[in-house]
Amino acid sequence: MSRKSIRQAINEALALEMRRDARVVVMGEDISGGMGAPGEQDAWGGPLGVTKGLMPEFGRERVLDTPISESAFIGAAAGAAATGLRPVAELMFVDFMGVCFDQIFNQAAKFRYMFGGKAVTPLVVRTMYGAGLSAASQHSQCLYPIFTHIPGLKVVLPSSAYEAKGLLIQAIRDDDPVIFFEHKAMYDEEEEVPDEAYTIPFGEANLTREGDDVTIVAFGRMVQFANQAADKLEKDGISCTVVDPRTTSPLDEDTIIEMAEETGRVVIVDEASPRCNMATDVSALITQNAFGALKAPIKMVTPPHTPVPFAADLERAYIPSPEKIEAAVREVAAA
Amino acid sequence: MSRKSIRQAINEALALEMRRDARVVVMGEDISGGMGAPGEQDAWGGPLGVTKGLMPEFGRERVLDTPISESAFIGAAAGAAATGLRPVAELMFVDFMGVCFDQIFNQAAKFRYMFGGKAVTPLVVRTMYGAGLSAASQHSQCLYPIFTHIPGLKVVLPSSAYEAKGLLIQAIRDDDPVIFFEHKAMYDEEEEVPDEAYTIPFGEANLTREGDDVTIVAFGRMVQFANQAADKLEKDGISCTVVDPRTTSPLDEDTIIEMAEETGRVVIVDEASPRCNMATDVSALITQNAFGALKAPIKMVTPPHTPVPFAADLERAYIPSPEKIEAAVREVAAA
Amino acid sequence: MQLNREELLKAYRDMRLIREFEERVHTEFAAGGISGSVHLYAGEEASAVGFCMNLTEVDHIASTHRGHGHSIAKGCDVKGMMGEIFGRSNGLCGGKGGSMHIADLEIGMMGANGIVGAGPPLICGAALTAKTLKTGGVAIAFVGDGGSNQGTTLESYNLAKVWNLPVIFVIEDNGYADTTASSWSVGGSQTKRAEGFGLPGYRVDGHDFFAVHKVAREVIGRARAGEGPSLVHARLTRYYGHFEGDGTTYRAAGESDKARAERDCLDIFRRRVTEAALLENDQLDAIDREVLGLIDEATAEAKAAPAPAIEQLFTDVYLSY
Amino acid sequence: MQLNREELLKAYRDMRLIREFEERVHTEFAAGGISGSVHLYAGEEASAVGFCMNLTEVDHIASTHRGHGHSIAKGCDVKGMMGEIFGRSNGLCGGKGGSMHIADLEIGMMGANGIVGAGPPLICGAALTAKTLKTGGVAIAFVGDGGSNQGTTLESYNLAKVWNLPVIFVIEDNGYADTTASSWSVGGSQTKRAEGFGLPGYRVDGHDFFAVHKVAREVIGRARAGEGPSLVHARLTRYYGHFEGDGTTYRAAGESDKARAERDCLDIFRRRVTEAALLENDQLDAIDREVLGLIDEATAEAKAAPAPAIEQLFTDVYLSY
Ligand SMILES: Cc1ncc(C[n+]2csc(CCOP(=O)(O)OP(=O)(O)O)c2C)c(N)n1
Ligand SMILES: Cc1ncc(C[n+]2csc(CCOP(=O)(O)OP(=O)(O)O)c2C)c(N)n1
Ligand SMILES: [Mg+2]
Ligand SMILES: [Mg+2]
Repeated sequence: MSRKSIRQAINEALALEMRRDARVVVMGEDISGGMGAPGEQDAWGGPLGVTKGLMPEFGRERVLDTPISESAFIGAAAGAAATGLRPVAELMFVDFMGVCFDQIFNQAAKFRYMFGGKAVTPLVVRTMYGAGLSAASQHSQCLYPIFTHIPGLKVVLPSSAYEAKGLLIQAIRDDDPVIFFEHKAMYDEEEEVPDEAYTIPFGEANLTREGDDVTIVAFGRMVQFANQAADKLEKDGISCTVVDPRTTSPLDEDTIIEMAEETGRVVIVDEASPRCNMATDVSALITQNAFGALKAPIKMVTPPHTPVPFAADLERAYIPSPEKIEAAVREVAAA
Repeated sequence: MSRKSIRQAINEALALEMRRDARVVVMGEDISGGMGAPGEQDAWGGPLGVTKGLMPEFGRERVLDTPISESAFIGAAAGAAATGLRPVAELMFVDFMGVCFDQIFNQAAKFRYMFGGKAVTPLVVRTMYGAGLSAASQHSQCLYPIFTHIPGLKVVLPSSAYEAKGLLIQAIRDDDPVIFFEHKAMYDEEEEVPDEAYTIPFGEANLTREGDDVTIVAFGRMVQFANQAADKLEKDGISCTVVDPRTTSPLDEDTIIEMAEETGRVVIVDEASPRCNMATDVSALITQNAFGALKAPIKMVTPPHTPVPFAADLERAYIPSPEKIEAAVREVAAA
Repeated sequence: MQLNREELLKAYRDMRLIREFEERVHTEFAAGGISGSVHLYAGEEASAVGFCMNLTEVDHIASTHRGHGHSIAKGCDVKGMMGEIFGRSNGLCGGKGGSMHIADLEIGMMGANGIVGAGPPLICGAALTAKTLKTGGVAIAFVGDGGSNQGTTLESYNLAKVWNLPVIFVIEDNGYADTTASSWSVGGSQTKRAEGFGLPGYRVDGHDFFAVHKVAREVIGRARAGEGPSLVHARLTRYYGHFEGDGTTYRAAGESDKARAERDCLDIFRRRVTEAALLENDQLDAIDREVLGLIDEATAEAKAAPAPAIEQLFTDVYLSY
Repeated sequence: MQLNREELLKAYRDMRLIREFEERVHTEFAAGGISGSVHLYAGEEASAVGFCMNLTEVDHIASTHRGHGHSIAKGCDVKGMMGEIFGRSNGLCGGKGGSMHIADLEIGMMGANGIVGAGPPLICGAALTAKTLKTGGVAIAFVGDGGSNQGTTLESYNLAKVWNLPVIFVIEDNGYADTTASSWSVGGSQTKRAEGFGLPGYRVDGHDFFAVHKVAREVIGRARAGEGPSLVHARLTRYYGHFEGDGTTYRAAGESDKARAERDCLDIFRRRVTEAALLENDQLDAIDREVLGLIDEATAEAKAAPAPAIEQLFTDVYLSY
C-alpha cells in the first residue's frame, strides 16, 4: 500500500497482468516510443508516460509500437483477442475513434453474438477522454455514451487511482471487449493503492458517500466534482449520496434505482455532450423504475450542446463544475 | 400531387434540388452504377434504386460513383461542402459509419465552431438504417443516437413519403451538416406527395394524431407502428397523441414537453439500441421539464441490448412492434 | 505439380463442394426459402481452395461478405453452413449470423464479414497471435477488388510489413464491386500497391487451381518461415450477381456464361488432371455424386431444423454481464 | 530558377515569418502564456512556402496538427494566428480553435487538423469543387510521414486518381511521428506507394526552397491542366520537439542542431540568392527586421486582447438550430 497516482496505478495494473499472463500484450502509438529512432528507447511510454517501463521489462514483442493506423492495429488487437492473446490496445485519444470505430463496434463487439456464442474476445482498449487541458474540439471529448450504446462492449470510467487499478485488472481478465476510459486531467491524482493485484467487479456501483437529501449519480472525473460539491453542501445541511457507477456498461441499475428511491431527489452529472448521454440514460432508468419515489424533477448537469472550445475561460465554462453541481443539488433539494 | 413511394419521394427531392441548384451533387458507391463496366450505365441507382435516373439527367460530373472508400468520399463531400458545393453523399448503410465517422463528427460537424463561425458546411449524408430485412448485425442498426449526440450535426428521421420529400429538400437547402436516415424497410410505402418542391422545417414535431390519455413519442419507422397501435387502442377507448419529432437534432422540445404535460402519461418508442438512445433522451427531457404533470412512469419501448439477429423470428422479436407499443400504452394508461 | 493423388482429390472435392453449395443456395434463394443478402462465390473456387489447401488448423483466414467458398475451403461444416443461411438452430452460428457472418474460430475461420475491408486488420491480429505464441501459423485475408480500395485494407499492408507478420493478402478481383468495374475503381495496380508498401506482389489466374496453388505455396511458405507478408492478385469471375437478386445488367451480354464455358475452374482442373492421367474421370464423377448427396442432405436438414428459440435473442452478447 | 526578384523576396519573407512566428511561440509557450498542444513547424519552412508560392486564392490547402507554417504560407493573418494560439478574442477563430484548428476558408486554408490523416479526404473535396465549378483551382494536402500510414490518406490517393482530381499530396517527412522513426513506420516508400495508386511520385529535399518550388510548380501545373494528382515526398527536419514540452530524447544527440547548422532552409536560400547576386544581404536583413517587428506586434496584441466573451461558448455550433 502506498500513495500512487492514477498514472502509476494503471502502469502497475498493466505490469502485474503482463507478469501473470504471457498472453497479455500492449500496443499503441508510441506506447513505448523511439521505435526505429537513434536515441532513447521507451522514450515516452505513451504521450503522457502511462506505459513507461513496460517495454524494458517485457520487450518489444509484448509492447508493440504501431504506425498511425488505428483501424489496422485496433483491428489487429481484436483479431488477436479472438485467436488467443489478451491485447490491451491504446487508442491515444478517444476522439480518434472515428477512424477505427468499425473494428470496435462491428467486429470485436459483435463476434460473439454473430457467431452464435462461439467467440471469446478478451480485448481491452485504453483511451484518454475529457476536457480541461486546452486541447480543443478534437482532443477533449468524452464519447463514452457512444460506446455504452453498443451491445457487446463493456465501458469503464474509473474515478480515482484505487478504482483505476482494480478496474483495469478486471478489464484485462474479463473475456469480453472492454473500453477503458482514462481522464487526461486526472493522471496525477493520488491516493492509497495496494501494491498487489486486485479486481473491482464490473456493474457494481460504489457509494462514495451516503446522505439523506439528494442522490448524485456521477461518472469518471465528475465523481470527484460531485464529492467536492457534496462537501460544501454538507456544511449547509444538505446531505448527499454520491453514486459512482464505475462502469456504464454493465450499469448497476439496482443500486442507482435504490439510491434514487432513498432520497427521492436526483442529480446526474455527466461530462459528455448532453444529447443521448449517460445523464439521459440514468434519468430514464430512474423514471421508468422509481417514479413513485421521486419527489422532484431529476436534474442533469452536463456541458452545453457544443464542441469543446479552446480558450481557457470558455473551456472552464463548458465543463460541469462543482459549483454547477452544487447549484443543481440546491435546486432539487428545494423543489 | 400523386401517390409516391418513399423511394420516389427521395428521388424526386434530389432531382428537384439538382435542377434548382447546380452546386448540388450526389455521390456514393453505385449511386448510379456500372461505372467503367461494359453493360448498362445507371445500372442500380444505389443498392435499392433510390437514385436511379439522376445520372442520365445530370451526368457523371454531378452524380459521382465512388470506390469503396467511405472516409475518402464522405470526407471529400465535407471538404466540397466547405468550399462551395452542396453535396449529398450516400453512406450506403449507416452501419458503415465506423470506417468514416471521423470525417463526419470531427470534421464536418466541428468546422464552424472550431473556426470561430467562419465555415459553412452544407453537407447532407443520406444513409439507410433499421432492422426488418434479415440483414443481420452489421446491416440493420439504427445508430442515430450516436449522431444526435454530436454537437454540430442535424439528424433527420422521416416517417413517410411526404415527410421524406420535404425534409430532404430542407436538408439540401440547410447550411449545416445533416444526416438523413432512410429506413430500408420503408422504401415502398406510399402516400400522396405533391409534385413540386416543398420544405418541412427542422425541429418542428408533427402530431400524427391527438388524444387525451397517453402521449407516444416515436421515431422514424416507429411512428407508423405507434399509429397502428393507437388505432387498436382507440377501439378500446384509449386515445393517444402520437408525436413524430421528425428530427432528433434539433429536437422540438417544446412540443414534446407540452404533449407530455397534456396527458401526463408517456410512452417513447425507439428502434435504436436501448442505452443512451432517443428514448432515454426524450424521457430525461420530459422528467426534467414536465415532472409535475406526470401521472405515471415514462415507459420506453426499444429493442433489447443485443446486436440484431439474423433469423427471422429472432429479428421480429427484436424489433419494437405495434403489439409491444400497445402493451406499453395500456400499462401506462392503467398506472 | 507436386500434389499427390489424395491432395488432388481433395482439391477437386472442395471446389466441387463449394460450387454445389452455391448452386443450391442460388436455387433455394430463388424459391424463397432464404432471406437476407446472399453473395455467391460460384466461379471463384480455385482461389479459396488453392490457398486453403496449404493451411492447417493453426492457420487463420478472414473472409468477406462473399464468404461461403472460403468457409468451406477452410473446413467449415457444410450442414452447419446451410443451416445458418436458412437461419435455423442447427446453423453454425445458431441462426444468429446468417450468410454474411459464418465463422468457426476453432478451425481458424475468422468469419465472413459484412464490412468491406474489415478482414485485413483482423487477420493481422491472428498473425500477431501466431507470431507471439509461436504457433507456426500463418494468416490470410481474402479481399475483393472493391475492398482493396478501403483504407483499412491499405493500412494493414503497412502494419503487416512493419510488424513483419505472417500474413498474405489475397485480392480476389472478379472485375466488379457491386456494379463498379475494378478497371475503373482501382487506381494503379494491385501488385504495384503491394510493392509500394514493401510487400512482394504476385498476379495469378484465379480460374486455374494449379497456378493459385503454386503461388499460394510460395507466399505461405515465406510467411511461415518468418519472411513476412505478401500480396496476391487473383483475377477471376463471379458467375452470379453481386447478391442474389442482382440483375447484372452492368455486365457485358453473356459475360459470365462465356467464362463458365471457357474458364471454369472445375473444367480446367478436370481437363488438366485427366489429360495428365493423374486422376480418372470416374473418380471425379464419384466425387460429384457424393458432394451432390451431401448438399441434398444439408439442405434437407436445414429445412427440417427448427428456428432458433426466441430466448436465443438475448444470449451470447457477453460472456458475463 | 525562374523566380523574379519580387518572388524571391516574398519567398524569403514567408519563410522568415514562419520561422520567427514559431520561435516566438516557442518562447511564449515556455514562458507559460500559451496552453494546450502546440506543434512547431520551424525547420520545415521551405516546404510550405515552396508549394504555396505557386498558389492563389482559388487554390486550397489542408494542413495537419503542425499547421502554423502552412497557414502563414497560404496567407493567414499572423496577428490573428497569434491571437488564436493565445486563445484570445482577436484570434482567427475567436479563440475557439487554438493552434490545432487555425483556418481561413476565404483564402483557401481549410484548417490545421487535430486528426492525423484527416486532410487528404477534405482536400479531395476542395479539388472536386474546383473541378465541378471550373474555378481553375488546385488543392494540396500536407501530410506527415506518420499521417502517410493512415488509411484515410491512402484511400484519398485512389479517390484522387479515379476522379482525376487536381490534388497534390505532399508528404512532409521529418523523420518522426511523435517518437517513431519514419524509417521504421513507413513500409516501402512514399514514391512507390504513389505509383502503386497510379500517381506520379517525386522526392525532394525539403530543406531546399528552390528544389521544392521546382517540383511544386511541375505538379501544380499538371493538376491545373487537368492532368490529375501527384505525390511529393519531401525530406526535412523539425527543429523542436513533437509538441512543445517534448524532451526529444529519442533523437540522436545534436541531431536538430546539426540540421540547423548545415541544412537550414533560410541559410541555404540566403546563400543561394546572394551568391548568385539575385538579392543582397541587406535586403534580406531588412526583411528579418520587418518580420521581427511584426511578430513583436502580433505577440503584444495577442497578449493585450481580451479573452473571448463567455457567450461565445454557445455560438457557431450551427447556422440555425
Ligand atoms: C464498408 C462497407 N462499404 C460498403 C459496403 C457495401 N458493399 C458490400 S459488398 C460491396 C462490393 C464489394 O466488392 P468487392 O470487394 O470487389 O467484392 P465482391 O463482391 O466482388 O466479391 C459493397 C460496396 C459494405 N458492406 N461495407
Ligand atoms: C488519428 C490520429 N491518431 C493519432 C494522433 C496523435 N498524433 C498527433 S500528431 C502525431 C504524429 C504525427 O506524425 P507525422 O504525421 O509524421 O507529423 P509530424 O508531427 O511529424 O509533423 C500523432 C500520433 C492524432 N492526432 N490523430
Ligand atoms: Mg469484386
Ligand atoms: Mg513526421
